[in-house]
Amino acid sequence: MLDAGPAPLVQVQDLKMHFPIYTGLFRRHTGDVKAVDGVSFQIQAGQTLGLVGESGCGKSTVGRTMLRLYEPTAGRVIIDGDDVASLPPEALRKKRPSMQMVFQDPQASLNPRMTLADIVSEPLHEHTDWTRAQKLERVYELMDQVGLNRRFVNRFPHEFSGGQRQRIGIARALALKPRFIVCDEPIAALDVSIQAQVVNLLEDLQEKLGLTYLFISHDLSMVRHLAQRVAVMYLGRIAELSPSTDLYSRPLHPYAEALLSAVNEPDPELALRRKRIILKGDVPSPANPPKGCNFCTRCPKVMDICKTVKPDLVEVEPGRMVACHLYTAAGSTGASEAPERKNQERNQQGENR
Amino acid sequence: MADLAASVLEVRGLRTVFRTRGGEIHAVNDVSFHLRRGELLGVVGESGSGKSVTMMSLLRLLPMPPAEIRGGQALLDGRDLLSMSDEDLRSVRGARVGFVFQDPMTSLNPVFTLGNQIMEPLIKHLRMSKAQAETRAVELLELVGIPDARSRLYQYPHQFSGGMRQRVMIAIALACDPDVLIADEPTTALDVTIQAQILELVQELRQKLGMAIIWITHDLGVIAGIADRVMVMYGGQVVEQAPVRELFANPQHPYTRALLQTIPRISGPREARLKVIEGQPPILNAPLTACPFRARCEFRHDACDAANPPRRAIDGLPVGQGHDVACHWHAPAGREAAHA
Amino acid sequence: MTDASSTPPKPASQLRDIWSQFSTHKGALFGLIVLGSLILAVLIGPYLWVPEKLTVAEAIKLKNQGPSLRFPLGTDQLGRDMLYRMLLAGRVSLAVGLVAMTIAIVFGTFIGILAGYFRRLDSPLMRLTDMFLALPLIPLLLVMVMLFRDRIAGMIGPELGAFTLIVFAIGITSWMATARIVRGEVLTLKEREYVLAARSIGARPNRIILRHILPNVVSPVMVAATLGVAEAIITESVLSFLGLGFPPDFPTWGRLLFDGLQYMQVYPERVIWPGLAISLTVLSVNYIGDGLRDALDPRIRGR
Amino acid sequence: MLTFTLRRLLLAIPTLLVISLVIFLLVDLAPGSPMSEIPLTVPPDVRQKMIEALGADQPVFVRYFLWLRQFFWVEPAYVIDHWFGTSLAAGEQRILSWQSRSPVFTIIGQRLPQTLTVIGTAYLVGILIALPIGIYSAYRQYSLFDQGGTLFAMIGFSVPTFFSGTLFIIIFAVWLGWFPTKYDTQLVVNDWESFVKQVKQMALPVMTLGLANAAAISRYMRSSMLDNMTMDYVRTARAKGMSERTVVLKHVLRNSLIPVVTVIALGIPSIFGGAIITENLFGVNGIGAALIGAIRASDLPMVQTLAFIFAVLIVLFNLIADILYGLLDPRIRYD
Amino acid sequence: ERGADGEVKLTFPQAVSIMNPYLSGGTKDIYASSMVLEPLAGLDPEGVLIPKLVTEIPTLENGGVSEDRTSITWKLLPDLKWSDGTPVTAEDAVFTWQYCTHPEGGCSQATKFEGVASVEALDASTIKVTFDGPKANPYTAFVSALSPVLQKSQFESCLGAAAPTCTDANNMPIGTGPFMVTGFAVNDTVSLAANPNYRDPAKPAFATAVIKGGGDAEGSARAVMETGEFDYAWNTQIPPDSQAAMAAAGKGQFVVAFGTLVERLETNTTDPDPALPEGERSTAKHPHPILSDIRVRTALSKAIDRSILVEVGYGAGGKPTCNVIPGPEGWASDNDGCIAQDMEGAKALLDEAGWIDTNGDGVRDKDGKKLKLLYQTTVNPIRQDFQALIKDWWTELGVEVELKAIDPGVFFGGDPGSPDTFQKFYADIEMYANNSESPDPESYLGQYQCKNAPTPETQWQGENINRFCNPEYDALYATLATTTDIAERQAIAKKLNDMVTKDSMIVIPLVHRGTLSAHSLALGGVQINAWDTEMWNVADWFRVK
Ligand SMILES: Nc1ncnc2c1ncn2[C@@H]1O[C@H](COP(=O)(O)OP(=O)(O)OP(=O)(O)O)[C@@H](O)[C@H]1O
Ligand SMILES: Nc1ncnc2c1ncn2[C@@H]1O[C@H](COP(=O)(O)OP(=O)(O)OP(=O)(O)O)[C@@H](O)[C@H]1O
Ligand SMILES: [Mg+2]
Ligand SMILES: [Mg+2]
Repeated sequence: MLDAGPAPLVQVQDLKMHFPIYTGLFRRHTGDVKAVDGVSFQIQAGQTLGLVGESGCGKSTVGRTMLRLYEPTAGRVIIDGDDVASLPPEALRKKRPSMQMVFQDPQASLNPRMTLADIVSEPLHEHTDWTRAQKLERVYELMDQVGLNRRFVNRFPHEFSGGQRQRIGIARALALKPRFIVCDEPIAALDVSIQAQVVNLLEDLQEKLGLTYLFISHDLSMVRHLAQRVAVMYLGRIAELSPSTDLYSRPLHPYAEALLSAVNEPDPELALRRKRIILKGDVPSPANPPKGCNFCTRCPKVMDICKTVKPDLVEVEPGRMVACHLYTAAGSTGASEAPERKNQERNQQGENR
Repeated sequence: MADLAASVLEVRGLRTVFRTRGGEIHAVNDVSFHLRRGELLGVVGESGSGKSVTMMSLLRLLPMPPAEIRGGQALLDGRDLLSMSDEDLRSVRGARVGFVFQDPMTSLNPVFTLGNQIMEPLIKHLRMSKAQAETRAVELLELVGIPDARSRLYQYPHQFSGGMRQRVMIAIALACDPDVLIADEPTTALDVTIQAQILELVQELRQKLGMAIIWITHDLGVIAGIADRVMVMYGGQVVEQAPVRELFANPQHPYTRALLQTIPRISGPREARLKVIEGQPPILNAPLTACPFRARCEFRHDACDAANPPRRAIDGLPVGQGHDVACHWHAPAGREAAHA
Repeated sequence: MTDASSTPPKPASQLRDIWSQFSTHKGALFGLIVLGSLILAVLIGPYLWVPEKLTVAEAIKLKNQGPSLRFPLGTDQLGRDMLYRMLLAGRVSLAVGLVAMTIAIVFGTFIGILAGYFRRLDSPLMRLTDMFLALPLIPLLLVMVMLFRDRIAGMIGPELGAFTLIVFAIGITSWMATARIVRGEVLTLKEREYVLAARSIGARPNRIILRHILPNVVSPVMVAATLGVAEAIITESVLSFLGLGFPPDFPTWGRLLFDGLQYMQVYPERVIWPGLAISLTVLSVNYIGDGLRDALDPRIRGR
Repeated sequence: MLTFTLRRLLLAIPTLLVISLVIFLLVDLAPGSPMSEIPLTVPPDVRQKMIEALGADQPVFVRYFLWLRQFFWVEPAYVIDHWFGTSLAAGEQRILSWQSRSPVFTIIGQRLPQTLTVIGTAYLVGILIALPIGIYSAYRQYSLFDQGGTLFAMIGFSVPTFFSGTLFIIIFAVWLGWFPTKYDTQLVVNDWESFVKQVKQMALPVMTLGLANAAAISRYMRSSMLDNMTMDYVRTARAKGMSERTVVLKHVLRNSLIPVVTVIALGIPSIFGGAIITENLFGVNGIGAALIGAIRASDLPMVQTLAFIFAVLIVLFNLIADILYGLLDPRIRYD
Repeated sequence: ERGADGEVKLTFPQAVSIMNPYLSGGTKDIYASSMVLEPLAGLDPEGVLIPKLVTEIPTLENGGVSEDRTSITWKLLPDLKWSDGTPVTAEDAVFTWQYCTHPEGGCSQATKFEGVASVEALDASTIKVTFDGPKANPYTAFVSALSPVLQKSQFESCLGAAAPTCTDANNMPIGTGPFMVTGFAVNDTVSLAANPNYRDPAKPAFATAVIKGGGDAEGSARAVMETGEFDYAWNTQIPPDSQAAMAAAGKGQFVVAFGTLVERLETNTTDPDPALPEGERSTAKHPHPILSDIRVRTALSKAIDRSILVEVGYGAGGKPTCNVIPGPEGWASDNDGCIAQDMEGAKALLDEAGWIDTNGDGVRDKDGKKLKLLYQTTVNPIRQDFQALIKDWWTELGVEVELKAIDPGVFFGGDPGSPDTFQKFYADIEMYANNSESPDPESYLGQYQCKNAPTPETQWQGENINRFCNPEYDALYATLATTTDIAERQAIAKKLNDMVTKDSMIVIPLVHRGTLSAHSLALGGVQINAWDTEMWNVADWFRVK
């Protein structure tokens, strides 16, 4: 699964996105919100990378910066051979059809004053010089593809259900036949029964069109369902990047562990048996992250070194990358011992239920 | 855990409609349920099924017009909330029934300090002095797990994270030690770690204060974790109602079954494909004369078009007490069937 | 759900939709009817209601008459038929009010959008707005008239020249409020997710502004427009009063109102007619604006 | 907040300098001369002498820099001398009005009290009328009261003050004889009787202007209230068992006032700018009347100084409005 | 008895700017200051000289005026005191002369001292004014409210360039008049109190006086006639209908005084065509293509019914006239040929001049050129009514008329940069009013000399608006300046008047206007005066009980 393709379609190298903070009399640049602070990963063509993490950890920013909706502070984003992060404006515009985005809130990402036809054909207006009829034909085709009734062309976004709205968003993203789509929490705002529809649709499309996804979500079970590999983010950095089966069965990073333990199982029997790690302490501000490991303020297994030295994301097991001193400190051999130690310490700082 | 005999809240035959320019919307149709002291009743159902409207109707919190309560009773310790005077109702709101709304981001007034907003009901209902109210407000904030509560009292909502705001909303709802707490999707907008913190808190409070809770959510995982009893709503009515284990083990209504199947799991084998409930939710522009779920139901038959099925008990207990369902179809019993 | 067999509809004209929603708004219809009849009246009225030809001496004997069959709105201090003058005046006033308001709104919206959308333009444009707010209006108008009146009059004749100049002068001195409001709206609108979505598909700024931002600032602009009409009509009368407006034999509602003031006590109807006309215009524009705002919002439409 | 304020104030200086130059050139370029009020019987050569005596024949930039110097150095020095008995401004020429040969600031000083009391009161009265109307209109949207409020506002907008003012004079002064039509600027309020007199003479101009102000503000208030009425926190307040009074007058009002207060603040410079027509009509010789008189007489130093002070006020109140926004709305921070 | 009648309240539609008439030409300022500052002699309502600060009017007969008319000697009243109690001396008059003739002072009454070679104090109470040649009318300096005597000690430091800086002196001058200034709010209110040192111990009857300025004629009139808030309102020019309505309230009365103010049409004898290059437009280089013909000018005059104009605009405050000098008696020509409207005669004249409506569009034409005129005036309701009426008559005559109204500040401002000044006259016809400031119209008639035509070279300054140029007129005018015999002077003046009116129709006089003022019925002693300030006898005003 890991080595699905020889050359990855998407490569992100040390991506940084700092939002400047200006203060003082002359609006001096006095600091940055380090929303994304050195993130690297790659996605093979036709695969899905899941990106999870708590609210505000920088997931959306990663997605948006990759598509140059924000100007990245540093780093490279190579999509299909071009470094998107440094393309000149016109070339970037030309590049856009190959990379698209599905937004978190289907309501907010659709202009309430435009009809479905307008919305879906907008990319066509920008990037093709087709006739009206051709465009309309393509719109219908897309509607069929995402499962929207052709009779809905003249409806406005508010006349659709949430799931249908998200389909419109997907149809818009598909209009120019992209190869790579960033799905920024495409299901977070939806009803459970509709979530499944959208996820299935994404899967079907991937199969049919060979799409590559970056799937951002905080719904861990959905990510597990969709993604081959998963990156867990915390405060602008990747804490762990592992194949999803490995991650879900045996998370390595303490934060990934806490995150997974917090998921509720829809089964009363299981729910009773599950052990949750409830994190204590406040989430630090991304404008002023802790000096060492980002997670050291809340980590149940914090060590002294965590407070001073930033751990690097290193491969601790084949295909599994973790940024944690528990593993790096011990070197590659220590990796296998770590889980044991983890279990012993659980009762000391994390709360066990 | 629950005392079977005493119900704090009893709702009978509630009907709420919205009059809009495009005609009437029958959002709540003949909803009846009850809530026992100390019990946590989970309410699930798809978006637009009338969960929020039902609960807001109880306290007449809907904007009227366009909303109109067409009938029913909501007895709080025997007194009907729907017919009492505005003045009496105000003394119930916040004092005996606490309400936590769906969206924590907008439910707090952005221009008043939290202290002010927490103290308001204390001063009004418990006639506390300002100093007393302040002490109590600090207690409440500590109760919901906000550190450094005293200085937080003078902060504004935007200075709090979403999870903290939700906790503040809970603190406000709890301020006067209400008998009933209605929580409308309090954790939907939050991410899992914060959600976990809040669930933790609610369980703790329930044990400490012994109040009854109605918990609305989409997340069956949450229900599974904390509810005593579950009520499933669809198309503005209650379609199934059962103790939590019973419901997960033996879902009766096709909607409930479908719902349980759509959710991917965090453990166990990965589903090849998620189950979906095909079709659209019903348009509630007229009183129901047939089963609202019939268009999407895999077990649909003639009876479904002929009449809206009444709720019937399936375990011998009276309707509302044990497991009941509103469906013409009789499901085979057992957990396996649910996961078929 | 997908029903491919039925023939899908063509994208429909939104205009009809907008109209059908508009026509259900009672106030808007009232406004449209009133404004429509006012416009119709001033356009064709002067052809239908031609006052009798009187010599000066005859007319003077008939001065300051009250309403009668012969003079439905009475006569003025020179014995001229007030109805006829009101109709003629309406042409100018309505045209000035509507056109000047349009100029102010268009210009204000333009500046507001530029300032709101392009960070770099924000500060300079807002300072420009401050400056226009701070400039004393009358010297500004005096200068404009001095510099341009004869030139424009030479090009397109004194009356059209005066019209162009006045409309332009009023427009150019009353766009600031609109610009401020629009800028504020745009600042929040441009952070909307659908604007981001448009950028992600590679839409150019002009398209984003036209399709995504502009339609969403209608509502505040409508309010400004309503106020703009009234202001333009009144400003015109002040301009005429200062000798910067139309030639003196060119009645306008504002001028009739102003002239009538001297006679208010003796012949109150002299001020009532033009006052009524201005108020009706403003009121109807207000209601039309309300209706239009609702009609343009698809979320309200169809409900 | 403080740094924000300081930064804006610093930025305001170049802005204001540009504005002052533009005003100067504009006023200078405008046709008309300080001699227009002089009777035709005064022959041209005498007029020419008079213009020379005013210094009005100097090149425009000489006059501009003279004015700058007088405004920013001589006048402040004069004030300092006045307070501390120093003699910084000794022998320096203050800004003199061409029309009256009096120092412009003396004239402004004489006129400010009238302007502030009359126009300020009118503004206040307008607000006090407008707020309840706006609030109640929104609370009972589409009720009879609301429709009436709309009509009132529209009439308030569309009826110019010269019309309403004259109407009030005829009704209240001529027919009823309740109030005087001419404002006595020399009246000193020192006992009950003179106070009553003051109130009476303020009645008509205040009514005229108040009507116009109330109309606009009530509309803002109404739409702002409507926006906030449907907010979630209103429901929260109701769910807490708060009375309608508390809900509307505390929770909704406080939020609705944020934009309205800034609108009100932005309108304040217009108080100083005076209400030209109203002041003229009632003989309230305030700043507005001074400005229009000076413009008519092409009294450049006077026009320039007033217009510049007005510009300062506009820039200042824009800043104040922004700051108020920040104070009223805890979500907004400026640093 | 002095001060027995309380307060007298006056209102002016234009507020008082300054109390020093030498620094302002504004009538409002001159009238207000005349209650405080006094000249040596004034004029009564008949235009006759009356002594003010002097024992008698100097004449040839009593030897006050020298035989050769090169000097005049005034004798001050004995024991005359300034309001601050110091004696008035001849030195004050000498100083006043120096003050006004200082080259940097910008004195607005400099003409009053024109031709004055020196002013000397022969002794403490004798003032000798010497002219630089024989002066036909020696009563200019120190006569009428335009040239009062200033107190030397107060104004000593205010000579020349320093004049405008003496704010206190300019606003609160010390005078000899019945009142003295106690408070001055610029462009607003003047507060006055009876002068304790006034020469007549029984006067004035009022203890205090107030002049409130601002508003409009309408409001001033109303404050006297309807609400009774004020006792006297100067310049209440309102429509005749309103006059009648206000008078009906029974609180006050309108009074009118006729001087020499004439509302007239000025014809442009030069071509104002915008197509001409700047600098040649409206100059003698190009005669007017239409108005150069006297028949056209005459026809335009004949078509007008002046009595209707009076009825519409002025009522009792105006009379039809055909003269630029309509008074006083003796100086006015008996020319009244234009009073009766003669439309047919006018048409015939145009026909004769070759202006015929060839294409039947109602507008006469000649050689393919339409008879079209641009007619401008200032913004003023009455003038706009006049414009409308005259346009009607001229349209009937077959003349196309375009109207224009200009802000008075611009029209009379004389800004050479503006195209709209009356001197530039970028129009065919313009209408305004002008008058002679003294009963003797010598300087007034001087306007029409060739050399006074405004041209680009003179920065468009000049009083000969019509660019009228008639050597005969100039020659006759020259004799007027040297003629001393009154009857002879009057004859010449009439002749000159006729030369610009009925003989040439360069000026088309319309209405002889009076100044209309209003006073409360409770105010006694008011005698309105067109030749001097209306407050000339304010010392005699009293409260009617
Ligand atoms: N335009 C911006 N200017 C300044 N800070 C920003 C901006 N956009 C995002 N941030 C900050 O960057 C951090 C990361 O934000 P981001 O939206 O990427 O979080 P997220 O992981 O997507 O959270 P969520 O799950 O709530 O969507 C946050 O602290 C946010 O406040
Ligand atoms: N103000 C309103 N006007 C008209 N219809 C309304 C209004 N509020 C709610 N409804 C309708 O009432 C029905 C029930 O809505 P309700 O908010 O109770 O759903 P819900 O079950 O709470 O859904 P969700 O899970 O999305 O919160 C919906 O069909 C909705 O469209
Ligand atoms: Mg996000
Ligand atoms: Mg809900």
